[in-house]
Amino acid sequence: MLAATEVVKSFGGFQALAKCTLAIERGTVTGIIGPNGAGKSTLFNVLAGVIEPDSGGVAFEGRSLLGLRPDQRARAGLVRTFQISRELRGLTVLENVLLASPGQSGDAAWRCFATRRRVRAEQETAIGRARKLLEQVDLWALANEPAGNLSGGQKKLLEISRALMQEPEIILLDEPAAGVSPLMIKVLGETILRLRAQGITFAIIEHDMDVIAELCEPIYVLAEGRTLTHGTFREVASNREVMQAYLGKVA
Amino acid sequence: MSAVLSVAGLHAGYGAGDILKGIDVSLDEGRVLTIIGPNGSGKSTLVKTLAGLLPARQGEVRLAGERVNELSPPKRVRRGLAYVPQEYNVFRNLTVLENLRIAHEFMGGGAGAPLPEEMAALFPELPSRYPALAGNLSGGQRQMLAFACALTVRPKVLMLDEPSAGLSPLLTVEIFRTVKNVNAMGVSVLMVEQNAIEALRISDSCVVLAGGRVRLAAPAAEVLGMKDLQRLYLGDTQQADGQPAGRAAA
Amino acid sequence: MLQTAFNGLVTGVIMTLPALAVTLLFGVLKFPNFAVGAMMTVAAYMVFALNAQLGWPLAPATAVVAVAFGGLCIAIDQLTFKPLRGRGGITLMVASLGLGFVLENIARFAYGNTARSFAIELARPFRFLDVRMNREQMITLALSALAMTLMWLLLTRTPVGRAMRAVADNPQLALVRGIDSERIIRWTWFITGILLAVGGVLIGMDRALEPPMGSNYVVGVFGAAILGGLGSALGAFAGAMIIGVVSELSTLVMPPNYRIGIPLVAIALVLVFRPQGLFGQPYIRK
Amino acid sequence: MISFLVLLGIVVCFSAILALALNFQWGLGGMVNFGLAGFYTLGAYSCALLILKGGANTLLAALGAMAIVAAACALTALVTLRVTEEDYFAIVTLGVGEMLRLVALNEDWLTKGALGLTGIPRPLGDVIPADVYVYFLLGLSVALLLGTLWVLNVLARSPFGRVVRALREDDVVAATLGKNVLWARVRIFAIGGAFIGLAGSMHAFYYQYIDPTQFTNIVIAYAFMAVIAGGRGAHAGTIWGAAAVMVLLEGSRFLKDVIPALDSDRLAAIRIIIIGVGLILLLIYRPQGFMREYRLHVELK
Repeated sequence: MLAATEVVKSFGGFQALAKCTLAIERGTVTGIIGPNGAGKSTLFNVLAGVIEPDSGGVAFEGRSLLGLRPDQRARAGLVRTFQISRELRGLTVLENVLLASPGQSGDAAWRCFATRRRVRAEQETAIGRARKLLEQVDLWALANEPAGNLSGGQKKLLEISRALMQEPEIILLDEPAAGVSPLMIKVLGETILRLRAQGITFAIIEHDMDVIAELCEPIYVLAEGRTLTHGTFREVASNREVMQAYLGKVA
Repeated sequence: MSAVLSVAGLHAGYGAGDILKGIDVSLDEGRVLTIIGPNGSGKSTLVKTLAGLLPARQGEVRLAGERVNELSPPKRVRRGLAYVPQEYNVFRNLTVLENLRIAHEFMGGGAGAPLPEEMAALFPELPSRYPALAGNLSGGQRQMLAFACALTVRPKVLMLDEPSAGLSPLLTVEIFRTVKNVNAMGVSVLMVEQNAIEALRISDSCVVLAGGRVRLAAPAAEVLGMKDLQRLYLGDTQQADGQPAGRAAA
Repeated sequence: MLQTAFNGLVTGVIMTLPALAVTLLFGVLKFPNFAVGAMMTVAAYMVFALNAQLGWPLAPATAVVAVAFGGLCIAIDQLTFKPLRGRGGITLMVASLGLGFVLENIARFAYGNTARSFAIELARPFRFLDVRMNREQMITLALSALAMTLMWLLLTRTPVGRAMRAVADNPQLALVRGIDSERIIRWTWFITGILLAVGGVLIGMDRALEPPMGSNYVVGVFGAAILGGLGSALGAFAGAMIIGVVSELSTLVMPPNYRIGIPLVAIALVLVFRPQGLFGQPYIRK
Repeated sequence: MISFLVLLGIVVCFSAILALALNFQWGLGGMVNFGLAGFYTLGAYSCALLILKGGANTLLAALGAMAIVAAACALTALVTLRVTEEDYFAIVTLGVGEMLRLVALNEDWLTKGALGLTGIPRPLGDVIPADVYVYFLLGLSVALLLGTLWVLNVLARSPFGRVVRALREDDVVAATLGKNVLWARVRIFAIGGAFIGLAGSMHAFYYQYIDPTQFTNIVIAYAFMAVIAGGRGAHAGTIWGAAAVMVLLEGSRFLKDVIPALDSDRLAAIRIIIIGVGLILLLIYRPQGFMREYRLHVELK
C-alpha cells in the first residue's frame, strides 16, 4: 500500500537514510523500531512529504508520491501525526478536529456566502462525527477549550482524533505513546485495533516495546539508515543483530 | 568519597506533565556514571536540567556540595559543570579554533592556549583542522571537537548526552576510550547512553531510568552481568507506575 | 557610464553599514529591525547638532555621536525589546516599526521638515579617468572602508565578536559554553548603534538631512541583507555593493525615482529561488 | 461642533474598515502587512482614476478599486511560495507599499504626481442636496462599515475562517490536514486587499481630492494600533480600537489652540510619537488587546 524503495537522504555529510526499503501492507498495523539516530523520523518525514529524498522512490497505492505536497498527500488519504504534538493552540479542541474534515465546501470563501445553508449543514454533520471521535478519547467535555490548555497526553489523543477525522487510508503515527499515561496508552491501543478492524492501515514509530508488541504486526527494525530486518515481534526480539543495534556494537 | 554531583527529588518537564518524576542520582568524585534506559525515559531531560537549560520544578541539584538550582547555564559551566549536547554540539559556522577559543574564553580560561597540553594529547586530530569550519567536519570529528570544547577549562564534572549516537562501531570505541582517558585525569563523568554494553564497560556505576523514575542503581559490573539486560530494552520494562523493574535473577 | 557605476559604488558602500547592522542584529535576536532607517536619521541629526550648530568638525562629531548613539541603542533595547524577548518575530517586528515611527518623528519635531546639510568646506572634486569624485564621496569611501575593517576584525579577532557569531549560530549551545546572552545582546546593540550612526552621517553627506532620509533606505538595506543572506556579515557587504551599483545603473534605463524597485525585485527573486541568499546558511524550518 | 462630529464619524468609519482589513490579514491570518499605506493609496487612486479617466460611476469605481487592490495583494502573497517566514513577508510588503506610493508620486501623466487628483465626485452627490449630503455620507459609511464587519464575521465563523487561523498558528500542520497553504494565503491577503480598496475609495469620496502626502506612515500606525488595542482577530474589537485611536488623535487638533507654538508639522509629529509609544506599550503590557477572537462554542449536553 505504502512503499519506500531504496530511499537515500543525507543532511550535510550525515547519511540519515541509506537505501532504506520498507513496505506497509493494507490493513496492517506496521511497527517501525530502532535505536536513536537510526533514521526513523527522517523516513517518516519522507513518507509524509515534508522532506524530499535524495534518491529512491516512495509510492502510495502504486502511485509515486515524489513531488506531491503534504496537503496533496493528506487529501489522497495518507495522514500523519507529529512526534512532539503540534496542536493549533488558538483554536478550540473541536475546531482543531473540524479543520481536518475533508471536502468542506465552506473551505472556499465565496461558498460561505453563496451556499450558506449547505455549509452550515456540512458543519453540523462534521460536528457530529467530531463528537463521536472526541467522545471515544473522552475529550468531548473539553470541546470548547483552546487546544493549548490540554495536557501532553490529551494533545496526543487530539492529534489522533484529528488524523481520524480526515477519513484516512493510512495513518503514520510518530511515537503516539511518548509522554502519555499507561491508562491513555490502553485507550489508544484499543482505538487503533478497532480502526484496523474497520480497514484503516497504521504505521507506528514507537519506543515503548509493550505498545509495539501488543499492536504491531509486522515490525520493521531500522538501524543506521537502512532496514535491518522485519517480522513478528518474537522473531525480531530474538534476532541477534537487532540486539546489537540496540545494545551497542560489540566491536 | 564525597559526591561531586548530587541530585535529590528532581522533577522537571517541558509542557504540562512532568517527565522527571522525582529523581535521586549522585556521581562520586572521579567516577564514571552511565545512565541507560529506553527512549522517552527522561535521560536527555535529566542532563538538560542539570546543565540549567531546563528549570528544575522540584528537588535540588548540588555541584561539589554547592546548590546550583538558581544558577544560569553560563554560571554553572564556569563552576565546572561542563555539558556536551547530543546534537548541534558545535558552532557549525565557526572554525574549529574559534569553537575552542570561545569555550576557553567564556568558561573562565583566561590567557593561554585554547587547549591545555594534557587535553591536546587526547585530541591529536584537531590541531591540523583548526582553520576548517566545524560544520564541515565528519560526525566523529565533530563529536571530538564538542568534547574538546567542554574540556578547554578542566571541569569538575563532564556531562555527555549520548556521545555515540549515530556513530559507527569503530568511532564509538574511540569515543569511549577518550571518555576513559578524560576520567583518568580526574574529571568525573556523567554519561547518558543507548550503547549500554560499551558504556557500562568503562563505567563505575549505572542508573537505569524508565518512565521518568530511577528503576535501578547499581555498580556497572553488576548491571553488565544481568543476563536479560536486553529485556530492559525489548522486554516489559514499562511496569505499571510505582513498581520498580524486578531485579533479574543472576 | 563609469560615473554612474562609481556613484553606485558609493551608494553600495553607504548601504553596507546599515546592512551589516541589520544582519548582525538578525543573527543574534532573530528579527529584522524596521527602525534601522529612523535610527540613522536620529544619529545624523545628533551629528548635525554638534557639527553645524556647535561648530565641531565632522570627524570628531561623528566619533562622539557614534559612541553615544551605541549607548542610546542599548537603552532603547532595554526599554523596548527586552520586555518582549522571546515573544516571537511578529511582535518584535511591529515593535520595531512603532519605534521607527517614534524616532523619525522626534527628529521631525526637533528640526522640522526642511532639508539641512552638514557644515563641511566645499572642495574641488577630484577627477580621475574623467570620473568626478567629490570630497564627500571620498570621505564616504574612506570612512566605510575603515568601519568595515574594524567590524571584520571585531567579528573574527575579538572574543565578543566570536561570541556574537556563536549566539547567532546556536543560542542554546552558546549558553552552555559560558556565553551570557544578555551581555552579548547589549554588545550587539552597541555595535549596531555605531554602524547606524556612521551610516546616518554618510547618508547625510551623500544626500540631504531630512526626517525621512533614513527610512528611504530601509527597503534597500533589507534588500542587501537578504540578498547576501540574513545572518552573514560577508553577505551584507556583497548584497549592499550589488544593490548599490545595480540601482544606480538602473537610472540609465528607467526613471530614477524607481530605484527602490531594484532591492524589492532582488528580495522577491531571493525568496522564490534561493531563500538563504548568496552566503547565508539554509534557513532551518521549524 | 455637530458637523465636526459627523465628519469625524465618517473618517472613523473608513479608518475602521482599513483596520478590519489588516485585522483579517494579520490578526486572523498572521500575514504582516507593512505595505498597508501603499495598498490604501492604490485603492484611492484606482477609484479616482476610474471615475475621472474611465468615466465610471462611483459604485463601479469603488468595486473596481477593490478588485485592483485585491489583485495586487494576491500577487504580493505569491512571494511566500517557498519562504513562509513572516519576517521576509513583512519586508516584501513594506517594499511593495513603498513602490505603490512612489508610482502615485512620480507618474505625473496618470496621477498628476504631487499635485494629486481633484474634483472626485461623491456617490449620489448630484442627487442629494449639498447641505444634507454629509449626513447621507455618514449613513453610507456606517452601512459600509457594518457590511464589512458582517462579511468578515461570516468568514471568521466559517470553515474558511478556521483555515485562516490555522495558517497563523502553524502552516505545516494546516498542510498536513489537507489545506493548500499557498492558495489559502493568496485568498486571505486578497480578501483583505478588497476591503483596503473599499477604504481607499471612501477616502477619495470623502476628501474629493487626493495627493501622496495623505498616505503617510500614519495610516499604518493607526491601523496596527487599532488591531492590537482591539485584540488581534477580534473584528468588533478592531472597530472600537479604530474609534478610540481616531478620537484620541483627531481630537488632538484642539491641542493647537492650547499650545500655540505647535505648527501643523509638529502636531503631526507628536501624534505619531504618541501612537508609536502606545503601540510598544500595548505590545508589552496588553498584547492580547481588549477583546478576544471568535471561537466556536457548542452545547456539551
